Amino acid sequence: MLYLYNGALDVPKILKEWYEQEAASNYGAYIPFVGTVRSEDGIEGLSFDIYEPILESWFRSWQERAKAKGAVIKMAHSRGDVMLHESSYIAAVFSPKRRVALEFIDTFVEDFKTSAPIWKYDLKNGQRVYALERSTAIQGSGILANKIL
Amino acid sequence: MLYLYNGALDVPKILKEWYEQEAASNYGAYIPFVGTVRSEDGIEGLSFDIYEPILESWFRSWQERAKAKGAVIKMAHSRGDVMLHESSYIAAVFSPKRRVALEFIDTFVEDFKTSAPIWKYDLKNGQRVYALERSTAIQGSGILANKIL
Amino acid sequence: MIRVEFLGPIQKAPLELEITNLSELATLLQADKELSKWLTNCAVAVNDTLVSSLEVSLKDGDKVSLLPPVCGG
Amino acid sequence: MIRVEFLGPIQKAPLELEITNLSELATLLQADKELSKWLTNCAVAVNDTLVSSLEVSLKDGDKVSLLPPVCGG
Repeated sequence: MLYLYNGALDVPKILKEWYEQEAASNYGAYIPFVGTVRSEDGIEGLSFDIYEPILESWFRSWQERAKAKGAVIKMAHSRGDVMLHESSYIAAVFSPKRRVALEFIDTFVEDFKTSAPIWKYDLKNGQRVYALERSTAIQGSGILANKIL
Repeated sequence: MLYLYNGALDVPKILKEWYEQEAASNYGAYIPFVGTVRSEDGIEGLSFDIYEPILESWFRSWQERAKAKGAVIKMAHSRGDVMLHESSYIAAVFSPKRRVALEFIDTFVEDFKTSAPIWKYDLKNGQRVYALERSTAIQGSGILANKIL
Repeated sequence: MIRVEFLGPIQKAPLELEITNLSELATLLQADKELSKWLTNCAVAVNDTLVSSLEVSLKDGDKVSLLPPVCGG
Repeated sequence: MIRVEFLGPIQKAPLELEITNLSELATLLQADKELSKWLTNCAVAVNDTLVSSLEVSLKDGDKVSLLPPVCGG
């Protein structure tokens, strides 16, 4: 239930597939979150690097958290270039009742932003520029800068 | 941006249409909420009555709240019968940034549940039974029961 | 003439009444045994706008709607 | 031999080092002028599991990864 694609996501197709996958699972609420590349600061698009082994273990831990609440989580993300007004990210929660789904999608998306090992680059003037100022250091970062006694 | 349908919603089609409607609007976040009929207490489905004039004015007030935050809200709902595992409700928020969208979909859906003039009936043994115990009195209810001096 | 409509699950035909305010309507409806169970949990709209008190006067052609507890979704 | 990988935007080829713990790695990397700017905001994983302190011993074949600040979505 973690899907990685090269380039932009086919959002209608993915939303349809996920809806149909769970059509008979008796979930009352389905909440997708779709992230789309915005025109900002003259960028032509974004580009993404993903470190899959840690993304997969991070996602597995969220699947377990979802399961403990009777819910299911799915996620799709792009590798490489995604141009303006194309989409690079979908996360979705299914749960029996709405409160769990509404709270879960929020905490999932926020943790995704600060923990998932994905690096974003602006595509600008033909260059691929790391978006450092919009990035977040993973919790626990900096230990290699400790003074060694 | 309020769509009422007779019977179940075609969820993939609606999610696709809304996504495409805003494809060039430069929103970074799109969050639909999809409500699906669950098998519970032996029901065969649900049925809905809608009072459209007040639903429309309630929805317009939410469109204005969305606009004030730079967001857009869309909603679809079924009239009449919707059977098990079919969907009766979709609400969706588009906004430039994710926080507004995550918070807006939550407050919108909760207000919808307690304010939108829609009545739900269980379809059970061929009967249409008002779901009183799952319903919420609209804020300000009860004034006609006041003692008149 | 004021038209009074009962929405959703309230199984009652509309009324046409000669009244001038909501207090008069309350008095009339409270006398209706079948309706009185609905009054404590119904919201009231005048010409499709919800009102929060009985201090509302009515004029010829106005519409009053009773909205029982809701559950969309 | 320990393999050290630099992920995402850190433009540096992997290293193969004879070290036995993360403190030794810290000492080595702090001496690298080009890398030192990354160290304060990089997370560290050993065999693809994030670690939160330098009190980690390493054995032959282990992989250490440096993860700079992230921004998915």
